[in-house]
Amino acid sequence: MFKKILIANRGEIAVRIAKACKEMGITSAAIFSDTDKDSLHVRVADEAYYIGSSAATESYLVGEKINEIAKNIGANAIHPGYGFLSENSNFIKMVEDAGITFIGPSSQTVKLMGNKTSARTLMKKNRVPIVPGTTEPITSVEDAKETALKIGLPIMLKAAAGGGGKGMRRVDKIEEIEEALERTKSESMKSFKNDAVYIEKFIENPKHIEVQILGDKYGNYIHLFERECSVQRRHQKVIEEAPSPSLDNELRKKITEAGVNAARACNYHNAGTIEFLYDKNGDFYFLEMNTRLQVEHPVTEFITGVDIVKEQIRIANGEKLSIEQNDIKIRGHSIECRIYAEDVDGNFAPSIGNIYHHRLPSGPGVRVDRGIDVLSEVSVYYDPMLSKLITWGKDRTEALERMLRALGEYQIAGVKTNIHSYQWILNHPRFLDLSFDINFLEDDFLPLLPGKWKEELPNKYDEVAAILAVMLKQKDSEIKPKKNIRSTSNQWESLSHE
Amino acid sequence: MFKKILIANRGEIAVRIAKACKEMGITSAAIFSDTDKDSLHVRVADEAYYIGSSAATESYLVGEKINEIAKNIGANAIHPGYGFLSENSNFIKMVEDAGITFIGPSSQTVKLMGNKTSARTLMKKNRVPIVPGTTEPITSVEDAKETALKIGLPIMLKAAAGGGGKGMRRVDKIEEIEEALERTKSESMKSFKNDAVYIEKFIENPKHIEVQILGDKYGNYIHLFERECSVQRRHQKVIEEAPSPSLDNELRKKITEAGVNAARACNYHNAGTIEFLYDKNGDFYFLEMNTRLQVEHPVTEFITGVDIVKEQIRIANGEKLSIEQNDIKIRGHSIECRIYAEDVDGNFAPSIGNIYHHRLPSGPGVRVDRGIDVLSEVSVYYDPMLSKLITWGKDRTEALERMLRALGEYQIAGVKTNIHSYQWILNHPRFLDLSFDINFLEDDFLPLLPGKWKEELPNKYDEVAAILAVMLKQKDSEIKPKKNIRSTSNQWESLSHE
Amino acid sequence: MNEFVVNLENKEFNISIDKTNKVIVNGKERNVELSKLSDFSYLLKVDEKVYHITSEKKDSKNYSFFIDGFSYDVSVRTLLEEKAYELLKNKSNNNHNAVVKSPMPGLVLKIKKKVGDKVEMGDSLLLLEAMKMENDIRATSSGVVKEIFVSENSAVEKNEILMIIS
Amino acid sequence: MNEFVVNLENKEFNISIDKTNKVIVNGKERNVELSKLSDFSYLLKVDEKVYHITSEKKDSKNYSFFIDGFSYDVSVRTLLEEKAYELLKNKSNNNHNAVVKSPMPGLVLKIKKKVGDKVEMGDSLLLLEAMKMENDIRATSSGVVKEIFVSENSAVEKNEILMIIS
Repeated sequence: MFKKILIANRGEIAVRIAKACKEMGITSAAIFSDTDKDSLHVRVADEAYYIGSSAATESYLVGEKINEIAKNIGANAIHPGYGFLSENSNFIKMVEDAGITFIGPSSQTVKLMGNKTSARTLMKKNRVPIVPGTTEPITSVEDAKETALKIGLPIMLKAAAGGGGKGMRRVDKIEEIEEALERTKSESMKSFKNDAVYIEKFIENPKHIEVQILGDKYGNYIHLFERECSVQRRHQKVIEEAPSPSLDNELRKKITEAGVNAARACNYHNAGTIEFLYDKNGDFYFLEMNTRLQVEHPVTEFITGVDIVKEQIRIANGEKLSIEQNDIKIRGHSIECRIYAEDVDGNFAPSIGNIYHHRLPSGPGVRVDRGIDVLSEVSVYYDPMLSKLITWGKDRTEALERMLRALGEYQIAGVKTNIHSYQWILNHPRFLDLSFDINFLEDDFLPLLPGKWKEELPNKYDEVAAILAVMLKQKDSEIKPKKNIRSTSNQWESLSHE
Repeated sequence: MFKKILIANRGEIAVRIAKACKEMGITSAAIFSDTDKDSLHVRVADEAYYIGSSAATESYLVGEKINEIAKNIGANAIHPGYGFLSENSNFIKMVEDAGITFIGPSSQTVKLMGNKTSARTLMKKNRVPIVPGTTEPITSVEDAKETALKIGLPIMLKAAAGGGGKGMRRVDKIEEIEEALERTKSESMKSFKNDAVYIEKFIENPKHIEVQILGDKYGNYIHLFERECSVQRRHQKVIEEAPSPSLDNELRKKITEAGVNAARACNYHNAGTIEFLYDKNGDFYFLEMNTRLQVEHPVTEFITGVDIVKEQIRIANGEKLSIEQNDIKIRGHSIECRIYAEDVDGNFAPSIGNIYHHRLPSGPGVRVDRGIDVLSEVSVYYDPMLSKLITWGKDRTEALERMLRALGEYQIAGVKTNIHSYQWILNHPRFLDLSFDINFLEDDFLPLLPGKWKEELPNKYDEVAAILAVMLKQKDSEIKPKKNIRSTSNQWESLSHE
Repeated sequence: MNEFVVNLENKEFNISIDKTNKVIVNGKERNVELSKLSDFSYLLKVDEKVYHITSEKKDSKNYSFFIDGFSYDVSVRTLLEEKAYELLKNKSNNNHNAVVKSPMPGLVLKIKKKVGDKVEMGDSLLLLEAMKMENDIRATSSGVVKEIFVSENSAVEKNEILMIIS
Repeated sequence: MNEFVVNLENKEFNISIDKTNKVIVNGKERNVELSKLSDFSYLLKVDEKVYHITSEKKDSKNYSFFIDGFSYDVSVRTLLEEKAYELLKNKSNNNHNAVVKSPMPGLVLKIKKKVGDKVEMGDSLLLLEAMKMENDIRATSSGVVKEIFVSENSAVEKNEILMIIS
């Protein structure tokens, strides 16, 4: 087994990986930027190395530096987490060339699947259903128009090098194609240094369902069932569930088999996710493959009992899959809510600050994967996701009841969070009766901004909040500022610890 | 379903029950003594009522007061938790007579099983194996001596009204019986207001294995498999596991069936536990029945997915068992470590104080059931158990690796805890190779007190601790006391929040 | 007996308080008891109910609370302060200007309105790129665009004034 | 350059420290960096290793640390303090009295030794009932019982002196 793993990431996923290393007896090495000097991922790791200034482009995105550190400290392997360099085939190639094990698929596979057109071609060839459209980049506006008319509007223009909801644009009218194509190309060039764009038929109000697979280096594949990730805002997932409550067992069998076929088609090894769109007609289409660990992997871990990060490490270490498909059974239901530092009613602006108070929820069926601790700093430089709250229940109802209970227990002071907004989402009829799709939040929640969504919730604590405000103001006016003298006989003060 | 449940307890179990109520949409009402005015169980409940001064005999043990409050506040049911009045048949009778549902078995059943001699008689009749000895109280010293000689020394003298390791004494020599009998009787009278004492053969170095059962009010019974609870100190469990790693499936089948038979024999309804002694010959003997929720119920919840507290509430509400025996499968392995506020090297004296810092462990496979939060007070009045740390893994090894990882993450400042001692226990060969029995800690750990047990652990952080001490002392000497002025440009101070 | 006016989420509460653990909320008497657990954490009992509340004080009149997963921004004024506030509000109503500020540092991608355009509450005003995301800045009140202070592709700071709608 | 003597668990460390993030531990140089996260929480880097430590200061010479599930009671002295301490220790060795104190409030159930009895470290001295449990008070050093200050069935306070063993 590896002696030392360098974790090329930060935040909750770096913490998650360090914990897996700890359990496996592997030394974990964190990297940190200026801002992250004392961040939680540094606190939990065994070793920590400075990587550069706070901007990701100076630190977590600089493959050369990371590769260099890995070599210098004698790391046997690099875990990339998600985001940053996790799907960068050049980086992976560099790591491979340095004789260090990359905990993920090979650079060839990542390159192949990272190009969405070549991935579509491959899937089509291996009879994994793909969304109607082109499998080659658009070469001219005329081509684009022709394809659009053939498959029918509306269509999606997508960057071949894109993914994860980035670099895509919907076109409803034929005369909009030219401008849209230009803009998608320019954005794609800016984001991915590649302006190849292809066309997919626009699937009306689908759900987003994805299949988690594991493959070893000997051609063995299993799936860990699927996740439902339709609750999204601007293509960013907000809530994920496993299993998908939208599928019956027959469809579950079909889609998971398609997932395994997709992985096999690209000689995949390690953990990967095949994303599908699932439409109102009960058809599903290959959307893209994420060649890395997903943010939402804990819901799969909860229902299957498999520690995906540890499996990743074992697979990278050259071990054969220790689990067979028949050993994997779904138990119960799991839900994840992503906790963001953001101002929901202020255009979702990231909320910056120090975490002064951080009380985790606890008790049965509750898991928290977190990137923060008391007195962590939430900065402008990185993704504002603070933590993930994941619950398990014997069925969707119990998982949901536990989620609402745990959200109520979760206390954070110092930044604004999106916790309150989950009261609206999780209690919404469309979430409960499964009629949601990927446009659920866009259609039903965003129009209630700012603030009107709160009016749809019960006025549970209005009066209590009003009373507390008055009592605190009254107390404040009573207490005269003293010079560092505290009377222990004063009950008001005695409980307060400074 | 009940509208309101009064929780006749405090600490972690009251918190646990309040959370179940919350998930079920039931109003929870806490009771509190003077000391517990702001305790966590009060913070998490929906309502809270003052019950009396801090001594348990003035508050949590006063059945009349609790029953009166329940009536006044319109509680439909009372959950007793464990300890305090949970197995007091007079209290249960009083509650029943007031027309309030007691969440537990009937007062008759509790009375029957609370008397250990009548319980032994009943078990014997129903072919649940009991430890050789008397099924009637001892009437004279001569009787006692005769029985002792018949079944062979050593023997145990046990209070008929005792249980949970209280009111029992080992006798090795025939000439010690008289004094031992006198002392056991006097202690029994003091503790239980009943001086009936019976004899059991002393079982040499057994393991303690117990079966969790659920029974509804319609004669349906299931078991939730067994727990291994042999790691004890002075008859108090310290570590519990599920399933028992000591049993094979055949024995597991036998012992769980015996558990169900025992429950059926006494017309049991609600959740209950049948404790067995399991000896080196592979025989097991009925020890006693705990007619209430157990401290260690979470390990069973983790491996079966059943929420035992919710099942208790549903059963009490007159619902039929919703689960069948065939639905209950063991998944993986779970371990619980009880976190006590105590000074391990100071005769395990309870450690009193305020919790200044409380950071919960988190991540995959970790559950904490806790009675404390930041700034809770740990007082002399009650049991010093602060919380329970429970982990799950796909097997015993993974559960153990996660436990060690989670114990490392768990930070408490303000009181001494027994956390460090788990490093010794969980890494000990006898714990790992399953050769432990109920005398494990007495035999192997207690002789290493005070302090010598630490020498058997790796010197992982000695030097680090020494360096930190020097740096803090150095810093302290540098910083001159200032009058409430803090410079934000001082890096040393700027992260510190008061 | 001190009297206060509390506003939260478009609701107003009139609350009076004395020192005997009693408050009167919109005419109804409540028994209250408050324990401070830490600078950020309070336990409030109102009659028989218990609430564990996370609190951040913004200034002497504004608090932000977090109760059981619900968040509240609360402003509280003494009767005197309330009178001053009303006066101010009336003044600004006569000369009503809504200032649109940048909620975060970023880059102005697109300005969707020009001076003189009518806007409805909720209309998209401009696109701001920040944290690698396009953020839609929407109008929080209706009116006419009076002035625009930024141009496309310009960088803006947090709280920089972007537009005025009157 | 300041020099310190640190004692923990029967081990002694000689550590010198200057202000340039370097310490010398028993002659070996270490690069160190300390961040204070809160009054009870520190992040210490020693060379490439990182440690997250929970800390309680007992007094100017004694700290209690908690690292990755391990607890440490540490005493640290400057060279000057160490000399004073050694002097004191030698003195008390000449007239060695071990004081047995009650670790908690409780009731003395049984006294197992009488004045003049020889005791070995670890021997049970008396039974104390507290928190509904019988607690065995054991000798932490060997010697002879010199004096007993309590009687059976008497109540004792925390830290009350029970016996002296010399």
